[in-house]
Amino acid sequence: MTSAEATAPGGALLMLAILLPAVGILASLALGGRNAERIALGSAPLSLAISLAVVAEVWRAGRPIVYVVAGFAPPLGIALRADGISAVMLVTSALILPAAGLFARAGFATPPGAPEQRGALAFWIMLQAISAALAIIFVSGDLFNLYVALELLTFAAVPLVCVEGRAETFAAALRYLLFALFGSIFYLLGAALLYGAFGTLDIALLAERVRPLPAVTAAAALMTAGLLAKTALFPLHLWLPPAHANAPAPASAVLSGLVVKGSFFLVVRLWFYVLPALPAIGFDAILGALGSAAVVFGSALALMQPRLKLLIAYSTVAQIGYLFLIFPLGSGVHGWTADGWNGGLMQVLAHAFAKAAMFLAAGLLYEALGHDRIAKFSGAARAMPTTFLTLGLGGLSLMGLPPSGGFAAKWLLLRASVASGQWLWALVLLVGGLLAAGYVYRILAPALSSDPVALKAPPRRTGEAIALTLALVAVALGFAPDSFFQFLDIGRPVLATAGLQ
Amino acid sequence: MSPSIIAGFVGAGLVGIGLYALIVNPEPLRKLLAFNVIGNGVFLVFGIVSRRGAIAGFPFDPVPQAMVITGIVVAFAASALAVALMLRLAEEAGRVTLEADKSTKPDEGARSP
Amino acid sequence: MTALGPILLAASLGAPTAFFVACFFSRLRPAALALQWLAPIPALLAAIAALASGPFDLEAPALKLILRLDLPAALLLAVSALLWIAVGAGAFLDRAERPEPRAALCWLLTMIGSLGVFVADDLLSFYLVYALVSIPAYGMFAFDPSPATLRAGRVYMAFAILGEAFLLFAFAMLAAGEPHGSLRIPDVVAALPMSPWRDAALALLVAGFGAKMGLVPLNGWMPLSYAATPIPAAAVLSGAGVKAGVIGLIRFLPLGTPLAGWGEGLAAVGFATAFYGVVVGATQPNPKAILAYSSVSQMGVIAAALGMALAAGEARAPPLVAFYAANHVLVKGALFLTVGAFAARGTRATAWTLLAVALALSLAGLPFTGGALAKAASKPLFGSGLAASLAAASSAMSALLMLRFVSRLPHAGEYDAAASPARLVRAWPWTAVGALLLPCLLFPFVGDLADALSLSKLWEGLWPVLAGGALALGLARIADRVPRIPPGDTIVVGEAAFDRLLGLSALFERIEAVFSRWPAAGLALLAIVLALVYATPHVG
Amino acid sequence: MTLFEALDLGLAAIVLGVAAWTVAVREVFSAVIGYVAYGLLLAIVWVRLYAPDVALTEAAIGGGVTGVLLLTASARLSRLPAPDAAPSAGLKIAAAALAFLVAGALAAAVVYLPDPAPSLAAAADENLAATGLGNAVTAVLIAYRSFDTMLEKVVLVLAVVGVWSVAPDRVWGGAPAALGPATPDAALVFLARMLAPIGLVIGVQIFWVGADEPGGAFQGGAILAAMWMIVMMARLTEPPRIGSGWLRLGLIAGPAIFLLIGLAGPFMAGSFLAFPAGFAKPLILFIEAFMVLSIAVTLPLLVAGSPSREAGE
Repeated sequence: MTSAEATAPGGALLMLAILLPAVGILASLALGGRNAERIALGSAPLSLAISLAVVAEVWRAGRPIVYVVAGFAPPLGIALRADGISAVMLVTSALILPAAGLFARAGFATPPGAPEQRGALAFWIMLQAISAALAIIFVSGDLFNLYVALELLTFAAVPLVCVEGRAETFAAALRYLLFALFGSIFYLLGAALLYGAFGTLDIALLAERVRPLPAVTAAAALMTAGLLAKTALFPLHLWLPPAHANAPAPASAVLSGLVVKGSFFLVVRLWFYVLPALPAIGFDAILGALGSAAVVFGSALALMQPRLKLLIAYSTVAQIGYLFLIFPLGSGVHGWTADGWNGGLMQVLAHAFAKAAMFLAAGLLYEALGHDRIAKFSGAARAMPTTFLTLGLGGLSLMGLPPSGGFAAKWLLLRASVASGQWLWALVLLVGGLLAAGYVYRILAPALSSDPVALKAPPRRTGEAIALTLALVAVALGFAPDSFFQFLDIGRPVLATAGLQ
Repeated sequence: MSPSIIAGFVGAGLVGIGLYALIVNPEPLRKLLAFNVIGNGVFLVFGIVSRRGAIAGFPFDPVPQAMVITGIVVAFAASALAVALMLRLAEEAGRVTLEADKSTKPDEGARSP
Repeated sequence: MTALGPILLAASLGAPTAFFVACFFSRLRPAALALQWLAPIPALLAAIAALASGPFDLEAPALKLILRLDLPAALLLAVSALLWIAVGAGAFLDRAERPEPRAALCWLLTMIGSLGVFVADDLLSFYLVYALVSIPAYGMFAFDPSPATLRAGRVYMAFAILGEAFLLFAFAMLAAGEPHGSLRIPDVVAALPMSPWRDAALALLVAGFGAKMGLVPLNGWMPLSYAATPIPAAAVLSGAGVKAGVIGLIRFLPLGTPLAGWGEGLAAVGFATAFYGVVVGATQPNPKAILAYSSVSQMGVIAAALGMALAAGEARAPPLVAFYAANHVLVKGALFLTVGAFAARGTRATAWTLLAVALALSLAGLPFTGGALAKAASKPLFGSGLAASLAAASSAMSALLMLRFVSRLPHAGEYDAAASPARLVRAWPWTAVGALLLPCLLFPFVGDLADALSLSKLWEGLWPVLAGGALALGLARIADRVPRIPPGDTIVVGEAAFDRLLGLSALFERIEAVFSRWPAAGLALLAIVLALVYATPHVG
Repeated sequence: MTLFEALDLGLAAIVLGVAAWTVAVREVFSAVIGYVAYGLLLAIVWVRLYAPDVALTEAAIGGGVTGVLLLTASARLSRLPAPDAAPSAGLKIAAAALAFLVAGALAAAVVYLPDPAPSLAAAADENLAATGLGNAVTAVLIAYRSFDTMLEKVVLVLAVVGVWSVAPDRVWGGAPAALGPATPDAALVFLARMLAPIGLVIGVQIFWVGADEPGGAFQGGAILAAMWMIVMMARLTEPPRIGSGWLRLGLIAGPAIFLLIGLAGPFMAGSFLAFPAGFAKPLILFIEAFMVLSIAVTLPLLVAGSPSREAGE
């Protein structure tokens, strides 16, 4: 890759993936009322089609596809690039966002003829903004452009937390916003230093130019730490449980399933794509250790939560921890690197679908029972079998039992840690699985008993179907064929590193 | 000492001052102020980078300056959103705090979509 | 046969899966539930085909599935499928007595797993079916909200999940130790003796499968669960389900290569379990708990036999051990039905009692029963030294325990979950006779029937039974002075340890209290920046 | 030490001192006042760094609009009880130590940036002709990295929706609270009447010259926004209803026109957001005109905050 890089066939798809929701935001605000919902849901199939077309193009080309924006190639201009992981993440977001949207129609629909409603307009606009921000995060090749996208993501996510307008949701949203700003300013500072050292923020050009300098060290540390704050990696998770547990169910599904993956994706981009030339042994150890602490700590706290949504939120804290095992297990050039890399990415996908399904199911339970106290779930599974099946299948993936994406991820990570002799991570994976089994058992066991239960409202059939579908995708990921992992590898800069060593 | 080195120390100093305030000041509005101070420090770093990029006939590199302008706008938008949240929280809860208490948990009586 | 075999193999998993899927369509559900006892028929046919024509396998790369049926697996698959069919028919044919749909779904899932463990031939498929035979079984007994059942369910689940974790870790080591990246069980096991992770992997394998078999000290869940389980479920779980652990050890122990230390160690654990099960079982009043301890004891004998084979590098062990286990499948299944039959009839009819005694003593090797053949099959593995004496002694102890069981049978109706569907009660004599005689049909595949029926062999089988009878008479005299050991024995220790572990929750809450405050989180963020600066190399 | 160096050092000391005072002072209100002063000082620093465009932006946003935003907020929040106890001395020391270390690492990283410094100045200069612009910063914003700028405008729109979305349901569609007191200071009213027309002219002028001289759409728009805010603070006009269709059109006009012309790019110039040769400058000015409008509408709305009066009031 050089500065003379040119737009690839199909590259315009990347731009479309971003512009479609961007146009949607503007149109939704201008037209207002019911139109926001119509635009958000109407554009969803298009969005999915675009992301599938990106997958097809990347698969066909066998290497990343590029789009040079505005005709100015990097370093002066901005290029978009989609590799295997970008394409897969685009599809993931194009599946989960409409699922949450369809689910949310029950709570955020504007009746025909009714005046515009606050919650509805905000929800549908923010949903599209998340779509746009994630699309940029997945395909942009410029670190400053990514900064703007990160902020866009935050500004879209924060109002979703408090869209119900209760005092505690405002507190949670404010906490989220301020801590996220704390994180993004560090990211921006790192970007400034990188530009100062190399005169570009283009990922491909930086990868060629990066060499060990004080500015690079400082930039790497600042950007990583800032992104960790936005990903809520332990001990920087203070904002996540209140925000994710207080948001309405479809918003929680998006926040937990997708939004935290956005900043994680950038940590991966930073270390595997921008800085692969840096030997990062100590760095890997720190991220692995923090991830391990998150697994144990988050799972243990999930075990103690009295309410379902908080339990699921702390489970997210734990599952985020697994993601960071990709750094000690997926970096370098070893026989086991591919397993670690694939396992980490599979965990991203499996958790996205499983957690979104579980938050939606929690929302359905809340509607039907009027509460989400786990102790009072006795017998509920007989009244709402589909909802609990969803929780069970999602839980299956969280525990890492087969068949599920969670199992595939755990198996690959475990193999990598055994083969690399890094026993600590293997132990963390196993202990985390046991603790996850504990908290999933806590949800399901009382619910499965034959006690009588009274529902306040019958469960929504469509809602149940949407949640179950997401859970089934999480399960189906366990059957991902080898070609899927080959696709994930497209554009992974391992060969460049191999040349260096 | 060149202006850019001096500005470098000012930038680093502002970041340090802002970080300290962001951590120890309990009031959210003061935290927001601190965030803006850090932001200014960061922008100054961009400014130094721009100034260092001077070439013959061009006293600065325009790209970092453009980034600063974008950054200032984004930071302002963040401040506006944070202020709106604080004012609304004050209206609803009678106080504005970032420390979690037990009420920040969903329970019966709360509306759900 | 070569073409038919793989098709039957696929159908042996496909048929139960199809029934399971059909349950999710409301129009098909009634029929699927009523007829689900037919689901294991392809498995039975596949097993017969394999017995008749030798092993065959099936690869389905799209599903990442490799199946294989060889002699040991075919023996176990045949009897397990029969048990699932017989008990399933009895439990599901009557609409009124059928388990509720959720339990029935769990029944089907467990069936898939139970049949699957005998045919799965790669690590991932095996792990999947092993999880199926372990985890959904929870739903076959634990939906009842009584505290005892809830406790049994909790303990069962804890052991199941712990066993899964052990095995997953072991499988990861097996996979890492195989140089060519193959996940087939024979390949990874062949590479195991040379693997750098050999000892850790073996320890985890024994712990994982041992938890399923109830080897001491991982035995506590068995009596608790079986005491709480309805008769039909207990029959299939104790008969077929537990054999997942046996086939696991048979498949995963590198039996062709002598491994010093490991064989002796496993044998020691096995014998300890064999005697421990009898001693604790003899103190139990509940006939179902006695049967559970008998299972513990019998699985101990199997572990001991495998241990001896491992120590000797005995590659012929798998079919012999499998036959021993196959006999246990039939007899233990029939014995649980016996409890149900006696609980329902409360009868003293001599013929019934005699049949029950014969069935019970089959486990001790009573001549002219399948048990005698099982002893004959396992005998070569124990050789002629201390191990042979211990094996004979364990037979005597089994006789003692089983006589104790028969003596408690009239009280069967006093305990919860002892009721059995009427159909199973009516058919009990036939199932009992079948369990006694069927092994004779299978024995020719592993040994010489005429030799096993010779006079000397008959005496070898008879004296431990007589000795056990004498012991039983002695025990009957001191019966009221025997201390009562709570069912689940060591589990009390485990639960206490678990409670102490819960004390850690206070620690985690303190950590959360610290880091959920802004200043601490802010400081942590700065500390992370500095740590990363420190850890990342600068100026070279 | 030359005079300039001494002045620079003095300026640096003052900026740091004011920043420290802002952080340390007891009352929030004083802190905000300090912050405004500090924003203006920073503008001078930017001038010294040869960044007049940034200086203009910093003065308009950092000193001006953000100042008004924070002042209004502090006035409304000052009536509340103090939320939390101040942190312990140990914590303060730890925070100071870590903040100092991070700042030190940052300073080291800046001082040891490689020489000669990499720069895109030459590349920016070379391509300037193609855009027809004279101001390279404007060229970066509207041509080379126009994608960033477009996104930034979407961020602004999103921030407006976010700010509105925290309102109570019943006031949705209504207007934000008035920016000034019920009876505004007579001097302020006079100032507003005098300043607004002049500001209008200056704002448009800054936008217009921005193509070649320091200035541009954002700076011009910000000055117009400030004028509208002064007029609102003097209660010469009131914040508009958020349900108004015109208002919304004004909000999205800038990014929407930018997007539309960007979408025409592939057909006219081979790429999204690219301009056909020869038409670059008129198209850029066309886009910028709408952006000025949107910025002038957006910034005051962000300062005015959530609606608080029902639509009928």
